[in-house]
Amino acid sequence: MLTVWAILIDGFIYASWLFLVAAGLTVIYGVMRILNMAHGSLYALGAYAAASALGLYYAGGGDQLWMAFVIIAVCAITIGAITGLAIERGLLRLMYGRDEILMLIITFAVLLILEDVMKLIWGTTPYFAYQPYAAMGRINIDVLTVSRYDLMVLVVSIVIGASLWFWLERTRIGKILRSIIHDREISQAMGVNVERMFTITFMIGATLGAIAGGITAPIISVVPGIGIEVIVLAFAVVVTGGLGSITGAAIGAIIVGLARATSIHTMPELELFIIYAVMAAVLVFRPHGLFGQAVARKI
Amino acid sequence: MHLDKTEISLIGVAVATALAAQLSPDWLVFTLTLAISTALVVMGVVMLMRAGLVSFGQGLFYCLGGYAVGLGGRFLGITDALLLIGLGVIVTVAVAMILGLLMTRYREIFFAMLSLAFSMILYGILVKSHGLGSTDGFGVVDWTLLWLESETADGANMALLLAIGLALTIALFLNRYFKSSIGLACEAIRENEVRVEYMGISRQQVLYINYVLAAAVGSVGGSMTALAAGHVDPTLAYWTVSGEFVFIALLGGTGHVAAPFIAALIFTLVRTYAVELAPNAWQMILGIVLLLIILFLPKGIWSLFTRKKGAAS
Amino acid sequence: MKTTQQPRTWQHVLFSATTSIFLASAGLLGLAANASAQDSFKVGFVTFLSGGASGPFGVPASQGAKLVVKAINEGTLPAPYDSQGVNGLSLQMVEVDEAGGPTKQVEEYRNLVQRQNVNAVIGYISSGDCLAIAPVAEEMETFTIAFDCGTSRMFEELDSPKYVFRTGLDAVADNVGAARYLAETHGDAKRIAGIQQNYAWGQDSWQDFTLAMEQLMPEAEIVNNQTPQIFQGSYGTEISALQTRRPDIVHSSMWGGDMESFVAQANARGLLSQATALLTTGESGLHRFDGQAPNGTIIGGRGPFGGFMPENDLSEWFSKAYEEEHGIPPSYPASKAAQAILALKYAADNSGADGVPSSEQLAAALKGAEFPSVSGTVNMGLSDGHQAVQPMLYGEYHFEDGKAELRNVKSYPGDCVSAPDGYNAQEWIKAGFPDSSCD
Amino acid sequence: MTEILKTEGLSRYFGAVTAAEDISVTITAGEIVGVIGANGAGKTTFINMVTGYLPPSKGSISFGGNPIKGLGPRKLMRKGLTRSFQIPQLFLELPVIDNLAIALAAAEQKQFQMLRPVRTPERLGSAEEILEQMRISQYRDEMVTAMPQGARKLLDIALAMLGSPRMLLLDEPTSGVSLEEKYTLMDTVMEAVHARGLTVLFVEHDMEIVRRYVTRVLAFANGVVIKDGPVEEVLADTKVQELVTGKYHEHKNPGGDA
Repeated sequence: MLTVWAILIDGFIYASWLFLVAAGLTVIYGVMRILNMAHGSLYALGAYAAASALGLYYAGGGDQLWMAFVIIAVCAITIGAITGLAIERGLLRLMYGRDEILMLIITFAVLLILEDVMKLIWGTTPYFAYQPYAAMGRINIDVLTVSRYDLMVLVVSIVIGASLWFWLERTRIGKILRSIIHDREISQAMGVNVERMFTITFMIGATLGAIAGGITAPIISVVPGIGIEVIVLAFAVVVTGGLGSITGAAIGAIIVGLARATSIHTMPELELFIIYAVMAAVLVFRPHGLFGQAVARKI
Repeated sequence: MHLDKTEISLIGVAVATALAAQLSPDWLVFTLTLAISTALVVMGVVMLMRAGLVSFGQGLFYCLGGYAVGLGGRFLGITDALLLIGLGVIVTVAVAMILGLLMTRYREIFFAMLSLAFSMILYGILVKSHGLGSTDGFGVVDWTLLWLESETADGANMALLLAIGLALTIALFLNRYFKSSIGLACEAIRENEVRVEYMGISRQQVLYINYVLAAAVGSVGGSMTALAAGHVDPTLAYWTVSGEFVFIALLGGTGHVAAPFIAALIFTLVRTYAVELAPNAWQMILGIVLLLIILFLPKGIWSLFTRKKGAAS
Repeated sequence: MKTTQQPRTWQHVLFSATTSIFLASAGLLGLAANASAQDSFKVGFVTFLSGGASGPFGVPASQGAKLVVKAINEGTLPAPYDSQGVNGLSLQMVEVDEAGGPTKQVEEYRNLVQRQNVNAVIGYISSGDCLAIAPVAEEMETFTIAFDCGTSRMFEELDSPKYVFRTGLDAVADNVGAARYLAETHGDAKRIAGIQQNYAWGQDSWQDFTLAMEQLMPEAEIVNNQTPQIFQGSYGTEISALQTRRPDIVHSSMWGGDMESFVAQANARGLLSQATALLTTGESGLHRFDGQAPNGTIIGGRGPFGGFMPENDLSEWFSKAYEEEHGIPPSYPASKAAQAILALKYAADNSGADGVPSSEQLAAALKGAEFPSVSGTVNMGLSDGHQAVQPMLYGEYHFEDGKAELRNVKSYPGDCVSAPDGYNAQEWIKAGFPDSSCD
Repeated sequence: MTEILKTEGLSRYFGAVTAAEDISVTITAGEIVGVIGANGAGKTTFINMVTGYLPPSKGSISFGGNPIKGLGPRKLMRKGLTRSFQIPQLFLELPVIDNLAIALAAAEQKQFQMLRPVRTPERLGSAEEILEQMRISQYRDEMVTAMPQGARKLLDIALAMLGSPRMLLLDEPTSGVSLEEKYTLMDTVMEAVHARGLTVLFVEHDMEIVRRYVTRVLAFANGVVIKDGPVEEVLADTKVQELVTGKYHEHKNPGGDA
């Protein structure tokens, strides 16, 4: 029974983190049809920015928890929005209309470049901003403990998911975006400024990636290469859920999170396969993921 | 059977390379061997690309080929290089024939991601195989080629000659393949699947044959890498390695069988010098090169050779 | 058909021409490098400069090596290394990134030896790279020192090595040492769990550790072992899984950022107040934990390195110089890299060569040698004189008033933690450590 | 006069939407049948169902007396039933000659050949012949992307003719083509059709063209065939005028939409 509770708690906590990481990826794909491989680098950028700023703050004698969150939010949003804007305006804009797969490869090139840029800025020494994580303490349930920070990630994840849903389904911009998703050419013909919408979407997606990194920074030690590790995981989640669907990303994250938690608690040696196995199994039965839709060709 | 001009040129280049290698320093011989082996795998990626599919999991077959050589030598006592390569091809074809049933139903990003998933599953299995050295991998036994021993002083040269021989055979085959009915059917599928079906061609069957052949070619590349490097490890199946193959395929372009070879050689040399000159920024150099290629040579380096043709028409 | 065939002929001419120019120029480059006269000794230094292993290992190692190389060329090392240069030659270091996997490393190794014409190669943190490089080094007859990689298979798979040396201990010593330390200090521990990165190093470490525990603490029960992905970073689920098994001891061979993250998370989640962590590579975090590891956490440094360095002229010099330059005391990878460079200087100075020593001369000088180093005297006593025998040390982490220190340090002599020649390491442990002496 | 195509009660629903309802039609070999109807009347749905692109929800189809419901485009093509498309379905990045060569190879069932070039002298000859017939020989070595819309339409129809079909369904052969070109295009197509003795069913919006080339007309409205008969009779029908042609005349040039 203990194990069942532990699986549920861990599964949902991990799922919330996965969703944070994957949300930006799926938003960008949904609107722009770009599977952004550099998403992991934005995650890493957010993590580095937050970790180094937190390091400065604590080294300067700061010890306010709320201030730490302000720092994380400000750093992540700033760096995410700026980098997102730079990538979209400086590069992707030149390439719109090309194959989806070519866009994937372009973002792969961006990933390679950003990896080294980060190394040049932050070096290779791990950044370690554990203070907020440690300061928030934990809740004990029998021998199990749950970190309050992890619970906060869960809450943030739900808030972000709900806001994204609200933004896409209930606002004017969301309506425009959905029309772009439905038919780009017709929206353009109806006078929608598709390029501007793309800029906004990419910045938001990039910022989501950076926020995921920033919020993860106090949990982990920030080292070169974390972005590459994260991106495949995020891919697995969005492909399982259905590319471009926020609900899909959420469900995909929960499935992957629970599957992984089950495996770790009961058969730790299977952990490495479980994510890919889930993804492969879902794709076998639903070739476009759980919430994905095939696009028919016009004849 | 008479040879067309491309075939004569391919044979000529192969012979020239083999002769030039006799005068080249050893490191270049080795680099060339690896570049050729890589080019073979890239050739598989190109075969899929011509059919409109991008595989981020060709490392799966590269790795199977490599491990077949490693395991065949270690546990079955096979030392003949050709037998080992053949073993790799058999295993790979068997795996590809099963996966192909599934993979040919997917396109675009889903094909890319599913191929990545299968490659990573193999990676996971190998990492968990403590008996096979897990991530450390293991050494490949000293091999022979017919009656020749690789252990002799000229082992590197022998590996190169073997690689050239295999590459030439495969290049000659693919040169014909690309111009044949099935080769063109692949391109037709890339261009318009609806029309292909209405022509009475089964997309699934064409893609299946193409997928299995691409896998076999990838396996030969993997086997050759293992024979040359003398070591196999699960990294061969890691997705970034497959990403590298896609990179090289784009670098060369899909226009000609020679393109992957030139691209692989350039890639290897650029990387070798980039690693040396800028050990902290070589990935950035690769990324920038990739972007420049996509921006200015969208059909790869090979388009430099054919540009005039386009301008003339 | 004319339109398509005409360009094809000239494109082939162009293609063949470029290929030949490529080959020829590359060949010339190689020859040109060959021709340059040698008044210096060139050593290739291979370590992680990118990827997750670069921060905790690769870069400190590179910094340690550079520091010693600079001091060698200036002649500012303490005795007996106070002569300038190696065998009178200035020492040049070529650095190469170890990232990219064994196949690429074999290629880079050949580049180093044949194109850059280095006289010796030092390097390799990854065991996979060592396993792939060792036979190539023997084939190419180039003096090569592995400074860090820990696989016990390296010399097992290499019959009668001639050119390959290892100046650090293998991972068996880490884990036998760990079990001995537990038996001595936590003999009452009943429930043992582990968490290892999911790759060869983690699997080997856990295997060696559990085998040694069966011998040394047969009463203790192994309750769980977690194998998270390497560079996973967050270990929430693994920590709960460990907690539900209520362990007394948690053994981990995780290293670098992963190890630090795990410790911080496990501490915050309270796992480390329920159980004591035993970190075989914990020393690299000694000056970075900042109290995030609870006092009493058992840490090792893969031998007498980093914080475990004994006090001697060399180690004092090294710690001081390193701290001056980089602001923190050297961690074990830095000391191990320094030790390998010192081994090279020792071998070159004692090669008896006139001018640049050959690989044969270097190998002959280092084989079976005893040389002073930052870790005390190193005895190349195993694997027919190619593998260092050194004591293994473990201690407890204590953090007070903003300063970290090691307490309750225990040292186990080399013969006590390493399998003697002729034994497979695992067989040796299973047989109850025959022919070992722990006095 | 032998019956070649027969549908009975053919229907297709998309969820609650009825795209085609109870279509029962019999076509005799050698007939040239026009299909008219407003956009969304079910014309393309009908063609899609007959050629196996869209499975019918209900009803039966037979071709040459054999039931063909459930067969895909591939099998139907082998039986001699094929089609062209409103938006030409071509291999844009391949030369025109290769578009034809692969179609010829497929017609010979040689699509899996690996070692022989697809461009055999025989195939090149046949390809040149049909290019000639379609009057698009000048594009022989061009990429399809370099062709104007009218030429693409012709190539699309040429590809459909290469599998030696018995019956051809043309989906709006003149849509997207300028008014001046329409008649030349149709003349060219009909010449090729007559040379091969094909049965043709074609969707058309331009009543002038219908009048000129067709012997019989099916008028579609709201998914139902409202009138089936000789041209003048159908076009004179008041219901047809109200639901099809009247509406049509308000939109003079509706080509290009799906």
